[in-house]
Amino acid sequence: MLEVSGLRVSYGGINAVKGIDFAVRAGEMVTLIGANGAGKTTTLKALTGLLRPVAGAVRYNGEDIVAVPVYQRVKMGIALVPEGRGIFPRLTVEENLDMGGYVRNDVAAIRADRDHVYALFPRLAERRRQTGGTLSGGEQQMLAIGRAMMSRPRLLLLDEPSMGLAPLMVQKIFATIRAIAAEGVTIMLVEQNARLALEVCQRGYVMESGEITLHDNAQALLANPQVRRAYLGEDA
Amino acid sequence: MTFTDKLKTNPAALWSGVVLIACALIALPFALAMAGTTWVRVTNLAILFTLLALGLNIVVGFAGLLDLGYIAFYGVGAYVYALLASPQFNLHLPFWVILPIGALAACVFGVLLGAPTLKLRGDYLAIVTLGFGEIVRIFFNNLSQPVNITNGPQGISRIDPFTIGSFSFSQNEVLLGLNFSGPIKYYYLLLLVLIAVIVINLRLEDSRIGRAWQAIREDEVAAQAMGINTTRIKLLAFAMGASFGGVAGGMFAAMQGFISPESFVLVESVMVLSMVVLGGMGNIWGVIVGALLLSFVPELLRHTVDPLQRSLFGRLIVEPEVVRMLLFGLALMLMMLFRPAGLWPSKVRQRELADE
Amino acid sequence: MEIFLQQLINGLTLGSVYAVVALGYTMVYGIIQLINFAHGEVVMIGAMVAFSVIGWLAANTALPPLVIVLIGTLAAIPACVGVGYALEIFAYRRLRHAPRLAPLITAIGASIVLQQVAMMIWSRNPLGFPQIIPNTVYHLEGATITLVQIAIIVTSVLLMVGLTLVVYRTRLGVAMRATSQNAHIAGLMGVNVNQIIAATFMIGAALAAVAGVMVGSYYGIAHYTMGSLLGLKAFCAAVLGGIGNLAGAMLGGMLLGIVEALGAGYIGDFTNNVFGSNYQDVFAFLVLIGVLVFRPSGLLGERIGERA
Amino acid sequence: MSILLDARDIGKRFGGVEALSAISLTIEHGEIYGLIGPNGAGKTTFFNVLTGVYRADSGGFSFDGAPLNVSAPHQVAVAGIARTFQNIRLFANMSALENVMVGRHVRTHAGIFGAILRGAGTRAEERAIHERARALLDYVGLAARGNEIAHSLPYGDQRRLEIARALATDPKLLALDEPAAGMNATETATLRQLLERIRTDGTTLLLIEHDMKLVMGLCDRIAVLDYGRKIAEGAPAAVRKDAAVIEAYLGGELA
Amino acid sequence: GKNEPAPAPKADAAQELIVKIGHAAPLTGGIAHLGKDNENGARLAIEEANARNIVIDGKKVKFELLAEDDEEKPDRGPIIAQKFIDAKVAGVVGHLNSGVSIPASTVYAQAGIPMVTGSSTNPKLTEQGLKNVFRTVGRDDQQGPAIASYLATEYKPKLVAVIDDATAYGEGLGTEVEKTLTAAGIKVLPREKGSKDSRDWKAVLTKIKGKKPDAVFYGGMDATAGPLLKQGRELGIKVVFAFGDGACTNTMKDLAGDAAEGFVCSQAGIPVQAASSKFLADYKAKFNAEPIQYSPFTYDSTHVLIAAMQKANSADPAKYLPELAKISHNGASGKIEFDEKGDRKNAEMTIFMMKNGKIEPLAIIKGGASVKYEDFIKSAAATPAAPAVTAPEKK
Ligand SMILES: Nc1ncnc2c1ncn2[C@@H]1O[C@H](COP(=O)(O)OP(=O)(O)OP(=O)(O)O)[C@@H](O)[C@H]1O
Ligand SMILES: Nc1ncnc2c1ncn2[C@@H]1O[C@H](COP(=O)(O)OP(=O)(O)OP(=O)(O)O)[C@@H](O)[C@H]1O
Ligand SMILES: [Mg+2]
Ligand SMILES: [Mg+2]
Repeated sequence: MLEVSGLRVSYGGINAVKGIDFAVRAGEMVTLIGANGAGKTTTLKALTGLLRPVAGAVRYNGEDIVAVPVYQRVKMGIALVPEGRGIFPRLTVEENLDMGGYVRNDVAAIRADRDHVYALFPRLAERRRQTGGTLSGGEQQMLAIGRAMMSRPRLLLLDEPSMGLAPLMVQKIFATIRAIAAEGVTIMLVEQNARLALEVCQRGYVMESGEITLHDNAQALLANPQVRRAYLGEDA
Repeated sequence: MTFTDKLKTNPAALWSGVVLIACALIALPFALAMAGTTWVRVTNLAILFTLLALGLNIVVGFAGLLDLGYIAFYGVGAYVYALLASPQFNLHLPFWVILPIGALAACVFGVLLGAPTLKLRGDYLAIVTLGFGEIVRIFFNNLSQPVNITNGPQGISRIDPFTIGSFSFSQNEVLLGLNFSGPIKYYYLLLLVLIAVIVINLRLEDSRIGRAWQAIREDEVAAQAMGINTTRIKLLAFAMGASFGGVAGGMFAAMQGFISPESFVLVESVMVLSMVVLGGMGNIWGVIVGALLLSFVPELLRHTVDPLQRSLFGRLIVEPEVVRMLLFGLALMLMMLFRPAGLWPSKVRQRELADE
Repeated sequence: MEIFLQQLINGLTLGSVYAVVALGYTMVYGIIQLINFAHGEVVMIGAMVAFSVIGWLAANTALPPLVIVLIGTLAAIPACVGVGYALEIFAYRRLRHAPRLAPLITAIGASIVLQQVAMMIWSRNPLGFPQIIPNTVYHLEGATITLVQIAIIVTSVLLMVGLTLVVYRTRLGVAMRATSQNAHIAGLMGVNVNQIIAATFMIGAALAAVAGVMVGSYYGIAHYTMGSLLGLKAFCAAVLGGIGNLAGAMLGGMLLGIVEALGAGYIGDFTNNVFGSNYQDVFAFLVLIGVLVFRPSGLLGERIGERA
Repeated sequence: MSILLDARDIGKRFGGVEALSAISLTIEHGEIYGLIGPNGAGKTTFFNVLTGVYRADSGGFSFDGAPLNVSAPHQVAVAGIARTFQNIRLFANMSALENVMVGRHVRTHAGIFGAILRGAGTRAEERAIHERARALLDYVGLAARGNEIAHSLPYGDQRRLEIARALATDPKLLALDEPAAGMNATETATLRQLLERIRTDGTTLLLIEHDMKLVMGLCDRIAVLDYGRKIAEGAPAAVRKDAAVIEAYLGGELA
Repeated sequence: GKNEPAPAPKADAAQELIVKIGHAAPLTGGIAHLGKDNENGARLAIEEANARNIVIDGKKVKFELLAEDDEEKPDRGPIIAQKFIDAKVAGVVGHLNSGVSIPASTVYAQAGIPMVTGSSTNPKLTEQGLKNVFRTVGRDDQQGPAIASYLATEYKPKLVAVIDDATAYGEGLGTEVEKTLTAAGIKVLPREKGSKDSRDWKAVLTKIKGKKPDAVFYGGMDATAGPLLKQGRELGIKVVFAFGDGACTNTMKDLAGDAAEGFVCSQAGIPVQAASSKFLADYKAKFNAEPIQYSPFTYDSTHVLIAAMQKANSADPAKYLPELAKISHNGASGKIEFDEKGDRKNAEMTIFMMKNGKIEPLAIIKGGASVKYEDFIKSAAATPAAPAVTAPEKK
């Protein structure tokens, strides 16, 4: 479904992503882990078009989408839950969710999906008339995920969805991600909680200073002593 | 290693550079006078506006407070000078007494303006300062009734020039075979003030206060959490900026010999702000470049549009003033479009831009 | 009493003019936090185009006056929309991520250019706006109100209501608001940000065209410098009401108009003529400052719930 | 041990939302006190009230034996409380070193005239600020990154820089809002060492954190908030077994 | 200025004397139209002079006009002045605004260059004691009393409202009008003010309406006076409106429409219509426009300078300045002589009324006495028609 080759992204001369290749098959759950500043967020931004790569190709369903503008990629089914959540601070919770469904026209279905999100995150239902900016960190994260789901994506990119969430909520969100995947949505997950990420995903890529240094299935990575030392906090 | 670092490690080069620049600045008015004394006057006015721009830079560039009424402080300085050194009240105090009074008065106005409004952010502050500037101007324009203080729109004329003993800055004088005209004398005085103001600016920027200004600009909440009394520090910026304006105003009144409220209108505030922004907010050298450029470009156009048209087409196609204004407007746009952070931005502002 | 009523009518009319111009400011400001300082010039272009078209039609056709004015307005709208779009493309688009004050300078540059171009086209002279609508005067409890005044007040209220519906009830509106808060994220939601911003500029410019016709026909004058002061006052009105807020622009405009009228009308009487109508603007600005000191985001401005 | 911070009956509402209701707690000198609870429980709000960003609707604090009367946020720093922010709030375009130097503001004095005249006193103070800032960068492990611009630092480093900047104010109490958020397990372990060292060096810590491993391992005492109320308080071992806490917050612990 | 003759060939340079005359007025901004009008007046005079092949000091003179835009800005005044001085002009016509003329005048004074303004009416300009400053236009304190006494005698008001545009010109004029009226025992309401950009006068007018004055005077330009008059009538103020020269133009008809009918106004000097018909025709022919306001005066100012040079047989300012001070010249705006301050002696003032969309002269006021316009014209016709320019040989 997604094929990335030779992707290079830089910030005004600083190379953040230095020519990486990876692929995600339809219906798969793949995680990208790596230390702070490894280039994970940068990679996701390049996939959504927020950043223009210096070189490389991004194929989505076989089509090279490097030149496709951000808003059209959404229509093609790519959604991102951005790092830092990106809530519209002065739209209400409900309007934020509606924005998620901006590319869709089926009013009834949108309403149904909204109720689905509320069922998933009752806290959002309680706060539906409150503006996004006044939500707590965790509430905003729920909103960002809910909003991304509203576009009915086929490829959902998540950038550190567990960040700032209470343990109970992390469980809930991961369960939700699993459920979303079960509905056939392809998922690419960037996560600091590497253990959790590798537990839910089938495959994983490890990124270090802009390059992909390891790639394996999740179980193998969990067992990899190097990964255990660097990302799972074990003094193996 | 940057250029300045290199200079630091090579004091000989540094000093020869300084001496060279000093010589150039000292010789400049005579060179200009050869092209026409008008260029000396233009330069003087340009320096005056550079002083204003540097003052405003403290408020806008350092502390990040948008001020659209800055010209009011210039006006306060000018009126203080005019009232204390003209037939208006028959007072003729010497300039070295009045200039500090003018600076102080402007400073007080700065605090008066700042105190109630500093909580406002961005464009709201801009509008309030704009209003303040207009209020001050309206008072200049109307305080001829019921008691005549400012002489209203008629303005105050026959203002004393700067004099030290019998040495007057407005008279011609021949010294060592060189003709020191009034404008040339004022040039040297302005240059001295300008150097002082630059030094003050540089030192402020690189100080505890300067860092606090920058911190406030970056993130006010975080700055407060670091124990910075944001209200006080912002007021300080307003007060400092205002005093520079006050000094410039006093010099303007003396050089001009006549002032009226027309010189302190909103457009002038906008012009000074443009100098700061165009040159490169926050960077002293950039601001100077901006001020000089915006002062000289219209004059250069004034001197070139007409002859250029004649030499190109043999006659005037479009009236020169129209072309001048058109080119000026376009120049403003183009310079900003191609150097959005200003012609010579501060490192910090460059980063802010790269950030997006 | 009749004097007071008259002053209220005066203020309301003036306020309506401010309001329509302020709506244009607020639309653009709302979406990209940009003070479109050239907006006043767009109003001027609107007035000038209408001046020419109305003048020509009145001289060369026998159409009824109302139709002529309508055609004039309809001609001014595309002209202004064109100018507004051009401003967005040439003066602002490149600077969307530039430091906040950069577009201010291009706006000033654009104002100068627009003024000079207008001067070349329409001359330096103040132009008498064709007075073709019979200026019927109605009497109301001793006060007078003209047809044009009524038209102005009604139009501005209608425009405000219409715009509010657009912004709060339509997809375009939500997209505008989302773009205004975070353009990158709006893009991630599938919003074509450039298109939305351009649309906003064009709506603002269309409003400016209407305002230009209003001002021209109310005061009977069009001049290439007429936009600056009007633009400035209207911007103050927008800020007073809470910039970015449509109802705020309306309220701010009305309030500013009324404050100016009452200021001019009564300061003298209240201060025993020590201060007079010459302090009208002082009074207006003091009200503005007062409001902002107590409501730092304007009367109806959204207080941004900033979290630490 | 003596009481450093005593919060009594702190209440805070936002419109209809009761973000904090009658929260009382005490923090002792030298301890690490944890504040946990579900998202939206009111933890950050408690910080904001404590540090003067918001004004409490009811209740009050006493700090180091005296009532903490703040009319402006900066006075909190003067009193000796420093904080970090849940969404990092560095001075993004200043260098790491400059960020820490700003932290010294509250403990230094040079004013306008000092800056302009730049006498011996001012110069000595500037030198001291520099040295202290460098030392603090070294302390948090950023010695090599002093000249880098804050916003281009990796996330974890930004967190550490925020701590260094807060420490520069010589706080008695350092309040940290989710310092480990966005860090992986290995990085969190390093952070833990840093926090322990800060405590050993004499600064009391108040910590909001969702990383249970860190909280349980580091804190001496923990308070749990839920819907603006304190639902539990005590030693980590006791809190993690508390039924209400498990129900509201921990869930069936993570694998 | 599109049809300047091409620069003269080099060969003539030996016999030809180039004399530069500066002209400064705002050519951009709110009153640019008046500035251009002034410039046109001067330009016309220069062309006429060149056509007459004047000889000074044995050389054929070619006059050149250096026209500058002073932007209405006081701080541009000295710079433009210096530019003229650097360009070695023999004399200057201008500036338009008193606020610019005053700071510029001291610069001219230092260089000894004469300046003759055709439109700066503020008394202060010539009260500075400078020997080089002249004006061909009346002072505010001549014009104000003229229109005020006309109002007082013709309309016999008991209460007058005075409004101004808060500029040096408008306020100064308003003050003079007020003085004269008060001296005549007429009550004057507290002054009301707008600004030079005011379009909305309703509030001020409503207030005035409540006080029921018998006449309204406004000191300001036509661009503001037009809306004022229009709105005054809309509010139902039926009394007479009077204006100074700034609003004494036909443009008032365009701006105020039918409301314009019947207002009175004054102009310093004799009316444009009364200006020599030759001037009117030439202006129209050359610029394809009607003169707006002060162009007859700048035209005369230019001629006065040239006449003085001819008399002195020198274009050297130091030499011809004394001649300028005692010049007597029949210009487009009547006879021009200067008093010791440099003001125009016995400047005539004309009172106009808007009739059928055109301002028509009603009376000429000179030395405090009022003469009906028709009588003035008759008496003028009695004396042989004044040539536009004094012939140099008449000594
Ligand atoms: N706007 C920017 N300007 C300059 N450099 C940047 C910018 N954003 C990121 N970088 C740099 O690019 C590199 C990759 O950053 P990125 O945000 O992709 O990392 P990440 O893997 O997502 O890290 P984290 O876990 O902290 O989110 C880092 O070195 C970072 O400092
Ligand atoms: N300025 C505000 N206006 C309105 N409501 C607010 C405001 N600030 C906080 N709240 C509300 O108060 C509640 C507590 O928020 P707070 O940020 O303190 O939660 P928290 O415990 O820090 O959560 P998290 O762990 O997710 O950061 C939330 O429901 C939030 O929506
Ligand atoms: Mg990241
Ligand atoms: Mg929180």
